[in-house]
Amino acid sequence: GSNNGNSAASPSASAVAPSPSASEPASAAPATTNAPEELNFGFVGSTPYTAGAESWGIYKGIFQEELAPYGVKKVNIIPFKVGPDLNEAVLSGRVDIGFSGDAPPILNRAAGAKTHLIGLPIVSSNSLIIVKDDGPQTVAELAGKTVAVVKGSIMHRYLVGVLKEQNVQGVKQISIGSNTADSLAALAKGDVDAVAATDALVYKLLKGGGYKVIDNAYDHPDLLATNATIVTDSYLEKFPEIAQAWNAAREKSLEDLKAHQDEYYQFLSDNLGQDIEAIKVLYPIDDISPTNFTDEGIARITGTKTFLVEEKLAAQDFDINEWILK
Amino acid sequence: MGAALLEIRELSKSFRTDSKTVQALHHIELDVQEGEFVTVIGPSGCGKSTLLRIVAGLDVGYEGQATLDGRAISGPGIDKGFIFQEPRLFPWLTVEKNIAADLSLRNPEVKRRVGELIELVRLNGFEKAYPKELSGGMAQRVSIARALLRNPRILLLDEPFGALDAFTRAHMQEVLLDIWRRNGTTMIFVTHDIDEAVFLGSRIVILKPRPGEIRAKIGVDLPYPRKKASAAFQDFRMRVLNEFERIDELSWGEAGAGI
Amino acid sequence: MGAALLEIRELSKSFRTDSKTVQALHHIELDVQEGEFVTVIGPSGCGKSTLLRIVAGLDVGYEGQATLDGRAISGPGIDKGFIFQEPRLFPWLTVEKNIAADLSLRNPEVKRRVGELIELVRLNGFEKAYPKELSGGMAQRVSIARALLRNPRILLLDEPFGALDAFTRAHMQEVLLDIWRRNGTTMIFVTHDIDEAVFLGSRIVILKPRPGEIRAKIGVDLPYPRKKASAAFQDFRMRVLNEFERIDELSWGEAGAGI
Amino acid sequence: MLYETGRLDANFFSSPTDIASAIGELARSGELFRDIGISLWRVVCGFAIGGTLGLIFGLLSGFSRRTEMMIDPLFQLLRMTPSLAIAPLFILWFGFGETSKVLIIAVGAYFPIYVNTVLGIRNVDNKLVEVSQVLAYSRFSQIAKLIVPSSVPSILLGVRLSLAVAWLSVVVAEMINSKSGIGYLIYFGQYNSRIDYIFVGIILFATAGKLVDSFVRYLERRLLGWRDNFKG
Amino acid sequence: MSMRVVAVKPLLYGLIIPVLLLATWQILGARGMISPLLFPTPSRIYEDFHSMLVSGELWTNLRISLVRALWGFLLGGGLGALAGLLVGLFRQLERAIDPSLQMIRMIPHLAVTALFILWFGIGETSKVLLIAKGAFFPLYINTFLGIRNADNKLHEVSRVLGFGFFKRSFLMALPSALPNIFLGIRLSLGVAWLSLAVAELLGSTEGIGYLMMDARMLGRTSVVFVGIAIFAVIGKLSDSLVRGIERRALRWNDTYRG
Ligand SMILES: Nc1ncnc2c1ncn2[C@@H]1O[C@H](COP(=O)(O)OP(=O)(O)OP(=O)(O)O)[C@@H](O)[C@H]1O
Ligand SMILES: Nc1ncnc2c1ncn2[C@@H]1O[C@H](COP(=O)(O)OP(=O)(O)OP(=O)(O)O)[C@@H](O)[C@H]1O
Ligand SMILES: [Mg+2]
Ligand SMILES: [Mg+2]
Repeated sequence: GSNNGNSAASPSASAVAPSPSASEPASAAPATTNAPEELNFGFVGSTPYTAGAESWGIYKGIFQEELAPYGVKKVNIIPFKVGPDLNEAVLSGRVDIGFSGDAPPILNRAAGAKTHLIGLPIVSSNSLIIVKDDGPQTVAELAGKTVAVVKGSIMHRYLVGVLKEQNVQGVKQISIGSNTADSLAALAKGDVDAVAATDALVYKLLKGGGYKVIDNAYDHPDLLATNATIVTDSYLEKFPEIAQAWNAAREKSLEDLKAHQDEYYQFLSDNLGQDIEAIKVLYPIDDISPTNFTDEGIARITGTKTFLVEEKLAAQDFDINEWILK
Repeated sequence: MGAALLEIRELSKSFRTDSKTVQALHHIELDVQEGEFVTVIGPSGCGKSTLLRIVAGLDVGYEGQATLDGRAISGPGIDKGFIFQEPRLFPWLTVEKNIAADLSLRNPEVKRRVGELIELVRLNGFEKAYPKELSGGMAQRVSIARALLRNPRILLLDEPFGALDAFTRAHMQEVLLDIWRRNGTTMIFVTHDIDEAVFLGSRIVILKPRPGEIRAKIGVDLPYPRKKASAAFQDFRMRVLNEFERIDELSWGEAGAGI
Repeated sequence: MGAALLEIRELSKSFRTDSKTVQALHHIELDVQEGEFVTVIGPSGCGKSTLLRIVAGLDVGYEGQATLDGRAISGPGIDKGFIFQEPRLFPWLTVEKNIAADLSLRNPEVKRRVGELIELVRLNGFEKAYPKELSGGMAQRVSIARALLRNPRILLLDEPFGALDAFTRAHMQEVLLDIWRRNGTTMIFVTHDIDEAVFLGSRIVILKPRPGEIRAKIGVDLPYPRKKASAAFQDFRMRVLNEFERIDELSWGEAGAGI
Repeated sequence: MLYETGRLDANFFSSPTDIASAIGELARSGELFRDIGISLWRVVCGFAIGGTLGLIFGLLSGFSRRTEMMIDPLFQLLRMTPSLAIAPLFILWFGFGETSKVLIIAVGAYFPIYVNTVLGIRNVDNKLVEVSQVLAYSRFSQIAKLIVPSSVPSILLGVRLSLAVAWLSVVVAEMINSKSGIGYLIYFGQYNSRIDYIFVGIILFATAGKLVDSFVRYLERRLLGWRDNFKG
Repeated sequence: MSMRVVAVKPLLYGLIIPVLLLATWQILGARGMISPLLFPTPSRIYEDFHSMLVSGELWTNLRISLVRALWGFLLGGGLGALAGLLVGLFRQLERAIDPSLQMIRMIPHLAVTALFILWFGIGETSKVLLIAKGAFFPLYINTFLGIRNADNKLHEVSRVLGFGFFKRSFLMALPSALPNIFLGIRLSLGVAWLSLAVAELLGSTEGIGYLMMDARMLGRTSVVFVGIAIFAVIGKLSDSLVRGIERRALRWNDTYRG
């Protein structure tokens, strides 16, 4: 399910204000002019565009403009339903730059995919545990109960982390269906006692009443997840300056976005089929991280990796610092 | 004689197809008494099969009346046996199972009767053969046996012996007469063979084509068993032939002479 | 007379099925000259159709030899016409299209010939009818027309007139003789009707059943056109009947007498 | 009714009025027709490709035992292969454009026609095959004038199953990089909590099912008037 | 030609193309011309297969999947055949239920998973029912059409012989429809088998479908291919089995044999 990828649209309710970045805009003079004419940007989501500076920039043509001097004539933006779909596209070389929750690219990299990390556009993706009003009231009460969660996702990492933190034993975890709606249906039916999910997916349910959140990752900052932007090595070979070019374009897009906040929210509302109010709660602009890597971000993605390795989900361990494109 | 077993009044039937309408039967009037042996002859395509099918209850949608025992014929029934012009065997059943059809061969009585009938139609040794392994005449004999097994009260036969050689045919005629005499089964027997019609029938109905009408009904008052070589037989034969020949559309010179 | 058109030597054919093996033909020896009219008679199930199918090239897997023009028969071909025992029409084609079969009716020559043949088999008005709208005899006439259209060099007919009434049959016999005389087509004609066999054939082959063997070959030296009523004709008829009757398995007293 | 009495959970069902208003909304924005149009177009293309190939290979395989022995086992293996395995291959070869979507549908549409065509041919009455041999039909005539017409009932059945599979494959095809189409509508609904959209999608699929079926039945009536078969 | 040869020859012919494909794949893979991450070489897949086999993991999951597929097939296929039979025999019934069935037929599995869970939970019921939904239709339609394709001539025979409803169904309609029913069984089995992939998403912790999903998520492509190969091979085997039965059951059929 998408929840695994914790789509780029991964929201947060609080505003963790990132320290303003002091990064320099990309140098104007490109070193190569023979980059492939088309650049394929893939993300996990279900709509043509998603939240974030990348979508906005591509939508507004800022990326196209910035990359044109390098010889890029067209930027394709391609949504994938779930992480594995994006991973396969990356492996087959059909996607050059991938953008999703941190778990899928880590798993892919651990399995041997040749990629590099070029950015952490979001570093505080929330996860939460939702129950029926008459269900377990605290995390501790989950002992001996069944929780639906997508294996290997940020929610999974959060759930395992919380349970460990509070030393709750005997929680049965299962994956249900291809999207969170299926997990929520199991919750409604009473087959599971709780669901580990993300805000966007349960927003409506919560508004409808009858359900409540008993815990969320904001209370455990270590368990917040990041979103990662990766580039394939084969693309890097053809276009070595891609990281700086891309990040420069993103920087510009972010500035533009901040200058047109209402327009941006409207754009998301049109795209995601939700009203502006919900969009503002679910996808606050403050959530978007600066372009530079921050220690907080690196710490969090390392946390995810450690979790995946410890749970024996990742095929092998690797060093995040080596993964980051220098 | 009381009311007839089968009464046909003002019976007309036409087939409508995309291209045209064919009047298959037109104002047919016919009474058949219980225990009668009626033979029907007429040129190819004159409506003999259609008539039989209506009596069997297979074709509805006709005009006029057709009653059996005073009741309108509403559908086929076990009391009316029908031997189709083609064998129509169930290809997935062996000879003996085709004859038994819905009856179980595990019933020893059925088994015995089926065995008898196989003997009667001379198919010993082919009990376990599938229809695709039979010759044309053999298949036809299976379908005859199938109809005979059920001892129907009225038996409708549509050219049952068409694919049989002269001798097998003569044998089957004897078999049929025997059954008729013993069980008093009412027979309506369509044939193309004038000899056969005269040899078997207590009455001969001659149809003429387009529209199918009754040209003549001739009672045959020869005693059974009949001798085909006898003068009286040949007399009747000539009478039937003459009626047949007068059927306008089919009057073509010399051809008839040699029949 | 030179080498025969068709030479059959030591021909045997048996069918193996799950339950048993049937010897359909056994040591058949037969020569047919170009332009001959051979009629074949024999009891039901004796292997007539099988013999014809082998000559047509439909059945292979036999023992012995069958050569046409000195070459072993390897498969069906346009020079050999075949009329099956059942009509076997293509149910999705109308009468005229069934006759034309793979030839196009848009070809005016084909169209004309099809029209002629429809006239010949007396099916005018049914050109556009589908097989399911035909009576048994009508369907059979369509299949005859289909074979005639192709003017084959050798025509194999398996009881072609079985479902026709006496008059239509007589007409079709005339038509066939006419074609034979005009085109010199070699004919092998299976029938159950002894009269028909004598009336048409320049030679009569009598088969006996299980195993199917040739009982007799009788040359008919009566001049055409033959008169069925003539004494000479009746003589021949008796000769054939006697041969037929002697076929051991089928000797059953009185029945034969009346044929 | 059920909905209004509160028996159905509003989180998973939409009331008919909601669905109607969703349809209205989508229709007004023109999205509805665009989605139907684009999915329809994909189905038509995919079906045309898959169906034609299915027919051709079905004919080849049905017609010759040797060909069947060669290709049939492979196709039967492929038929049992989950589309999951095929999707990445398609991305690798054809990218994310219309090509791979249409081809995924084509693969789905291929098998029912293939299998039914083989069956149709193998059910051709041997008696008629003999007639065609005796009339010395050319190989082509034999196919065009005997085999195909007499397997039409089976082939039409294949068409019916194939069209259904083609529609169902739209959902798989539109999983990847789709920005429109009925499958997209359903995903959109699933991932953005718009239950009403899912139901609109379901209704559209059901309607398509009905229409396709009526269409094939119409074809059957037109093409198979010659049959003398059991009418129930 | 002995029976042995007859049985072996088709097998050899059938192996030509798959073997060629596998060989090409292996060679290209070994030379690095196909991404081993996306398409691990056959030998690599075999290694994984072997280790899963030895650990017993494969068999446990396979057994569970087989049982699900079988139940789903029996339930869906059985109901499909029954419905096809009834609808085929009764025109009124056809008018009453066929249109709705045709509509349901077109609803994709993926669109209704949430509803299935809501109604039937995440236990075996919903999985089996989802498979059954898929298996229902091919058998339904094929049985229905098989019956409607029955020769009217034989139907008339059954009427003349006074067959009642049951005899008409079982002695006339059903045997006539057999060739189609067998095809329906083959198609339904295929669908049942493939539906596992979706069904085992519904809260499963075991089964081949689950194994594949899981492996795909974690980037263990060779395990995904083990699953694919198992699907394909078992699917093909079950198909061949049905065809074997079909050949025996349809011995009476005089049809074109290619
Ligand atoms: N189902 C049908 N649809 C249309 N026309 C039909 C149908 N059945 C019979 N006919 C027509 O009705 C007429 C009479 O047919 P029928 O089968 O009764 O003839 P018949 O006397 O049995 O001929 P035959 O001796 O050749 O069997 C024919 O002209 C035929 O074309
Ligand atoms: N395909 C087959 N499989 C098995 N046995 C067969 C097959 N075809 C014919 N036979 C057997 O061969 C014998 C001869 O059959 P054939 O059809 O040649 O007889 P026929 O002389 O044409 O008889 P009829 O006059 O009844 O048509 C029969 O005993 C029949 O059972
Ligand atoms: Mg008739
Ligand atoms: Mg014969």
